[in-house]
Amino acid sequence: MATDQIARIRTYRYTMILMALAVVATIAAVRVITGADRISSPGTLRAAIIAACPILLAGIGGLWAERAGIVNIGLEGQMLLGTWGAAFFAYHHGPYVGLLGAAGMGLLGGLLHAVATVSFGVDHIISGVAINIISLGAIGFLAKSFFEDLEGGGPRNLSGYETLPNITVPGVSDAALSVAERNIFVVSDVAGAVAALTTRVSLLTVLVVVLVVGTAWLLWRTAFGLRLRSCGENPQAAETLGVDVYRYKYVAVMVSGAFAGLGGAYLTMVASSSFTVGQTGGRGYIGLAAMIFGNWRPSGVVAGSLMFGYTDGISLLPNNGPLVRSLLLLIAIFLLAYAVVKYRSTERVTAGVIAAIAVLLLVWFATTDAVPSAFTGMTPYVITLFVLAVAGARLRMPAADGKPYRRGGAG
Amino acid sequence: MTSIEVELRGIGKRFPGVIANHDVDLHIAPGSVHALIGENGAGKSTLMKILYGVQSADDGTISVDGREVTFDSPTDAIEAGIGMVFQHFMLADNLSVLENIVLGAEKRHGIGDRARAEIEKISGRFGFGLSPDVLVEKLGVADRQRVEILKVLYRGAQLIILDEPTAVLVPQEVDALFANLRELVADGCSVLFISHKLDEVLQIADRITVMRRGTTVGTADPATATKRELAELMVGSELPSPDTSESTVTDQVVLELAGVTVRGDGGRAVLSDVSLAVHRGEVVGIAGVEGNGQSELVEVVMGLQRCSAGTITLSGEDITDLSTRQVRDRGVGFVPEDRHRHGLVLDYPLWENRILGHQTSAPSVRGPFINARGARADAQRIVEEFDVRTPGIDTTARALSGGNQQKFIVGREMSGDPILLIASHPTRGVDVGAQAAIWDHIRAARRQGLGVLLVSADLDELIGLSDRLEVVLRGRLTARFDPGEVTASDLGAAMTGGADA
Amino acid sequence: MNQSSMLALSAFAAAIGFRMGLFNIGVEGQYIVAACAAGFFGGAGLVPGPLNILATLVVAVVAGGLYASIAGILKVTRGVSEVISAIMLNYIALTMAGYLVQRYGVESGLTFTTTPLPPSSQPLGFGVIAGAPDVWALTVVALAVGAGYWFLLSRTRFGFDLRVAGESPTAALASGVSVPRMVLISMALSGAIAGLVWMPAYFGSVQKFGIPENFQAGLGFTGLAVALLGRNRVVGIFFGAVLFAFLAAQSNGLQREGIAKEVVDITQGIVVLAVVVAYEVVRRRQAKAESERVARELATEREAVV
Amino acid sequence: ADDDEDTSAAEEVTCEPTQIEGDPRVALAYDVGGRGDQSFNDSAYAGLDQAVQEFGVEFAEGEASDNEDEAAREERLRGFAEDGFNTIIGVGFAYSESVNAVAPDYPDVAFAIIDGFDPDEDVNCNVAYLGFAENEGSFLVGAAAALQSETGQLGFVGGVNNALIQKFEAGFVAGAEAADPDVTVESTYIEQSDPKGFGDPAGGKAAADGLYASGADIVFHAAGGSGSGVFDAAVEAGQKAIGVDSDQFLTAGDAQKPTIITSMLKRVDTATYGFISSVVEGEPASSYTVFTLADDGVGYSTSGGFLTPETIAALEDYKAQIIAGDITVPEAP
Ligand SMILES: Nc1ncnc2c1ncn2[C@@H]1O[C@H](COP(=O)(O)OP(=O)(O)OP(=O)(O)O)[C@@H](O)[C@H]1O
Ligand SMILES: Nc1ncnc2c1ncn2[C@@H]1O[C@H](COP(=O)(O)OP(=O)(O)OP(=O)(O)O)[C@@H](O)[C@H]1O
Ligand SMILES: [Mg+2]
Ligand SMILES: [Mg+2]
Repeated sequence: MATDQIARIRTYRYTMILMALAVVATIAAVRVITGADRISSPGTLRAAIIAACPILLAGIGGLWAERAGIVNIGLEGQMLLGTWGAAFFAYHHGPYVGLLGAAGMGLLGGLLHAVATVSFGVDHIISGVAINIISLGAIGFLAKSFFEDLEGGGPRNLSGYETLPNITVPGVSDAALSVAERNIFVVSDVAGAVAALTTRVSLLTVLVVVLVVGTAWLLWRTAFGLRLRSCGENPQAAETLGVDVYRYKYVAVMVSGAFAGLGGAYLTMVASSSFTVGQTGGRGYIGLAAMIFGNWRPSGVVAGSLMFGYTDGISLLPNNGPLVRSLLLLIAIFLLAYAVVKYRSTERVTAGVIAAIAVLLLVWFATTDAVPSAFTGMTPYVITLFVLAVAGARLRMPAADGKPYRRGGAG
Repeated sequence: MTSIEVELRGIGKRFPGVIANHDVDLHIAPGSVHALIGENGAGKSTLMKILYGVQSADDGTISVDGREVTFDSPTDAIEAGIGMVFQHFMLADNLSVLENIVLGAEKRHGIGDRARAEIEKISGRFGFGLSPDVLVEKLGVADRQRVEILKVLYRGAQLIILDEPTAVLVPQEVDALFANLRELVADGCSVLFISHKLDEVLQIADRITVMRRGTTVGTADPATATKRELAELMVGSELPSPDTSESTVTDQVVLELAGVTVRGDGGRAVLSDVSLAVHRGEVVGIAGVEGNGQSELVEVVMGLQRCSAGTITLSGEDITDLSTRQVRDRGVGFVPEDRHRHGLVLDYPLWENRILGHQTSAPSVRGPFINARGARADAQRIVEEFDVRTPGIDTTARALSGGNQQKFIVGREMSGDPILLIASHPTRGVDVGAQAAIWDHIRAARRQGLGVLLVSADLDELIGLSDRLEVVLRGRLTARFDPGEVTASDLGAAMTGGADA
Repeated sequence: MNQSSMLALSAFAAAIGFRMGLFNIGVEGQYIVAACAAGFFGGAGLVPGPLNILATLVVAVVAGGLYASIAGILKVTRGVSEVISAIMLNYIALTMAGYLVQRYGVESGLTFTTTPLPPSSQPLGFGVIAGAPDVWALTVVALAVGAGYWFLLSRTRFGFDLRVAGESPTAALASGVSVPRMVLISMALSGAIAGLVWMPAYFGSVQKFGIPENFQAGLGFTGLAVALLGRNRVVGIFFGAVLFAFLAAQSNGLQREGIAKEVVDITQGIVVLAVVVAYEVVRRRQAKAESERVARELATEREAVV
Repeated sequence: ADDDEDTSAAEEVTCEPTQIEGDPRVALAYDVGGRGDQSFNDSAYAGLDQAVQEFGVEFAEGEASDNEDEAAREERLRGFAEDGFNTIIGVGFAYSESVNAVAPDYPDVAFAIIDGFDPDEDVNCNVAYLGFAENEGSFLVGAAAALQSETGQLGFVGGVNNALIQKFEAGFVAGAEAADPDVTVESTYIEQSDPKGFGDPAGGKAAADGLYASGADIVFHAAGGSGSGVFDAAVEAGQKAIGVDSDQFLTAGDAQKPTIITSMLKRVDTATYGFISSVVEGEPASSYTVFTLADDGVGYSTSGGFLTPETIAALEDYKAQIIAGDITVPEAP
């Protein structure tokens, strides 16, 4: 049985690798066919990574909370607190303290959420919504109180603080860049990704990777993680086994807030170098969406954030009409492939619907040269919706997620 | 393994308004099976939770091996060598067997391969046959229970508390469980065992303690005690029995299933080619080990599932493709298997719960509007006729005990003169008094011509109440018995496929 | 007053969702779409005079309902969480509306808007307190919706089905409620009400739609908070809407007093949180008191029997 | 284009100058962001400040909230009027409707709206509409960019894709092409219609990153608060950028300063100051005033010394041509 399991995991891994290869090849093919070189250029991918990271941080934050059974829609607010924390502490004490400050502010937001939901049993959504309102007011107030008289500051903004250093891996970066420029089928696409990952990468981006991997390890490979997850699956059971559920929930929600706060720091220290009230622009919500999209798994959250970051990055590129047009082709191809899979598993109707959509996209692709800018701006949202609609039915959230829990109710 | 001796003395526990335990004395000898019996609400679970540190006692002392101890949390109890399997399983479905077991005891063998080896070792020793990496959601009840016991053993417990472990098991599984328990005792463990089922208690226990209204009222020796004596100790009166007196079966078919097949996720048939008829005035009992298709059978009749083949007719009308509401509209009452999830809206008052499932029929509604007055009056009627113990119809369903909730549901489903009642485990977890009341009502309605499709895990109930028994095994009806002639063990054998019938 | 009516409408839209167990965070997008549709339709003046008002309201309701249905359909057929789909739809709505107005609207100063309402279909308002700004005529819509909401939920079968489906989907299923259908209907209903959110302002003073100047965004999110504050009850919602509108209206006054206007936001959030915490504490007390009462009465009953 | 028609319509009615009572007391109603936004509102404040220094007028301020409604703006204006402020300036287009609603009730208060317009047919004699020829200023910085570009590629980042910002884009492109017909300009907008495009530095940076990556070496932004992200991108790419509204070289951080070769000036301060002084002189301005290159209402900055003397000479030449009417700068791309 155990070997069986391992064998299955192994085939699963192979399938995943094969699929990944197929995806890369398709992208390369679309690039060559449509001539939209920027589809996998290092610049585009780099923009995608930068756009993805704050969302990823929020998403992983959401993951922490929800794995412990607390829905944290206050991510947006905690992220806002993080933007202020990063700016304030970075201004006065340098970028590293700024990071801590952002995490600390987010953590405070998380603490508030934990007090409300865990100790007082308030509905998670209500508490989250309230935290978002409070946070926006609070950072507006804090900015007005603390930034107005600073040099480079104003009542709603601050700049002129030191940010985090960038890292370029010598050699690899240049090599990858030059290969990427040569437009070789598949090779250049991969090189583009390598270049994006080795050129002018912020220290915080590296930290994000560490944090994501660390989260996956901590939550799935350690006793601590097991206990934390058990609080999201069946807190009563955890309680009967001596787990202090309140404590784990508190820790989880506070860490969640801290992650969101770091997401805010990413916005004020990497994605830009200034603070503005309300600059998160809903990225906390998007992070939540990425987490649900990612089926409450770190790898899924990464995928969701990257997809979002990629489309968002593209929507900001100049002259992106043709680029988005080539995405139409790409999606149509994936849809057709998916339709075939569905057809094979006897879901004829679904397959038909998907195929029909794919054909429509192909027609659109064939009849235009460029997608109008109003639509390119919507790309991230439309594509997320689309992907969810096509593949979103298999999601499973932690069993006790969002449910109230009271100590002593076991048995 | 050395066993521990546990002694509870003068335990008292008050909840606001209720005295759940008072002056409870209990002595558990090392290396024995000790049974604790008592009717619903007698205070058994509360006592066990105190012993396991989930709740703390207001009075009294606990001593282990002669030393007085206080348990502030389960952790303390676990350390003292006590483990507990709760009445409602405490498992996380989405975690693996291994994860469920090592949770909270990660220090013992980590959460990796060492733990896996240890689990396999214990599982092997007691013949549990559990594989550590399977998700718990994939397991049946019996296996889940083994996981629960494994959890306790993994922590090195020497006293294992089992709160109503047999309620959800079929006889063969009960036997297997008892075999496991005996091995455990042979290994030096003690077992504290709670049950409502007296024959089981007599069969397994070395010592019996009876609780009534929050206190221990006596002990008995299973070698000499009889069921009758125990019952009298428990309730102060005789046990009712579900015997059906005279047959009221007619030849008018109410419900007929012809070649019904239901496919579950992934296309596997969970019900194949089932044909069955229920007549007016007839109770047809469905016996089967849980997960063999009886839930699907109920759901497909109620329109909660669709069949991929076959037809269902109700009094001659084809209802195969009708919705649940349409089926109910045609006079079908439904006592669902899980009253909390399907039978009631726990936070609604009783009178609003009266409307549930009857949103289309008088007296709870008038046209498209709710008739609050009608619903209230009828809820009051149910409370009186079915002896639902509640201060009033504005009390939320949640505040009622399980037995009273169930009586209310049965009363509701029998109102409006249904022609067919689909009853799934109508008396599960209900105390003997309420059980008898529910049986009486079903019998009375049957005399009036009600057809009943009864699914139950309680074989005595099935045999006593049914006019005909069908055995469902792996989605097929495999045997048919006359309840007047069949014994529980025959039935059990048929249910597990152990006999050719 | 005028603000309260819009907040209340938005809150009712959210509350319908909440009562059904749906978190319609998409009220925001739905009322944008509806406002845009209404702006184009009302401005075109296809229907003469005051009838145009009615027709425009219908258009808004239908537009909001249809837009909300997208999330409903995705949830029912594809299992997509309404929360994410609505978040996405909010962004899409804003972008789409902006695009449409710029493409098909008329220029107005530096921005584009829809054609202003013809004078014949401008129900202005009525002065309640002398000197204070007029109360918009369509604030009555909020009252009507409030009454309808109450009646629907507590007096009709449909409302009962909806509440049960929200409270316990499993019990609803067993009682014969088609939960997916309920999801679709309540989502559409929620969107339909959302469609009305901006109508009081549209007919009351703005008379054209254009983003961002000739529109008020954010009502959807605030309405959510109001619904939560009002515990989804009619009276609570009206109270919450008035409170929030009052707080927002204090912003100018506070500034003149030298108090930062952000304090208003903070206060709003804290009020919500404090009220729900208080409510939760009271609820627990009551639940405890109730089971105590049940136990006590049963105990005396039992004693009487024994 | 509409502005002109409105202006002519307004001119048909002859207005008496508003007679205010007593000394001028000035109230500034800011748009969202308020004083300290390092842009529009700040610039208005600078004009006010100058007037305060010079004339010693008394003043008050008030600021808009996010997503506030029309009534809140009106209430703000009324509040000032009731408190005895007789010179009220709405900073930003958003005040057009509210001033139009409030002004008739206070005939002896002089109103002004920066970027404003009169939304209806009734002429408001006590309101001044202070507009700017952003396209003309943008033309000059476009020309400057084209003259100093090494790659021959320029970029434009707009905050929100609306008519106002397109005016900047149109002028910029026209100027660049006038100076060097071979130059290419790529444009991108952070948001299509969501106003958050003006407060999203991360978006600004990503957008500018894309432009620099595709070969642009000078990027002009009209993206409000998001512009700081554009400068960040310039710093990282080692390229140049052009600021907007005020001389952003003066307010930017030390790291960003070297990238800002010039800024397109929209002299909200001049307009504000001018309006206040017209009140002080007893003849409050009314009707439409468009501040153009001719009256230094728009322009370009030279701080930092990045513009070469040749460039400056060329710009002055263009400026003269525009003022003379020899060049007409388009308003829409
Ligand atoms: N947490 C609690 N709060 C208030 N009262 C409680 C609580 N738990 C139990 N009770 C009360 O204590 C009494 C004893 O309950 P307990 O669960 O111990 O009974 P039991 O003997 O296990 O019954 P059953 O056979 O139904 O499991 C109940 O009648 C109930 O009224
Ligand atoms: N956590 C609790 N808080 C308050 N009262 C409780 C609690 N748990 C149980 N009770 C009370 O205990 C009584 C019996 O509950 P319990 O669930 O033990 O009933 P039951 O007959 O054992 O039903 P079931 O078989 O479904 O467990 C009820 O009256 C209920 O009010
Ligand atoms: Mg019980
Ligand atoms: Mg019990």
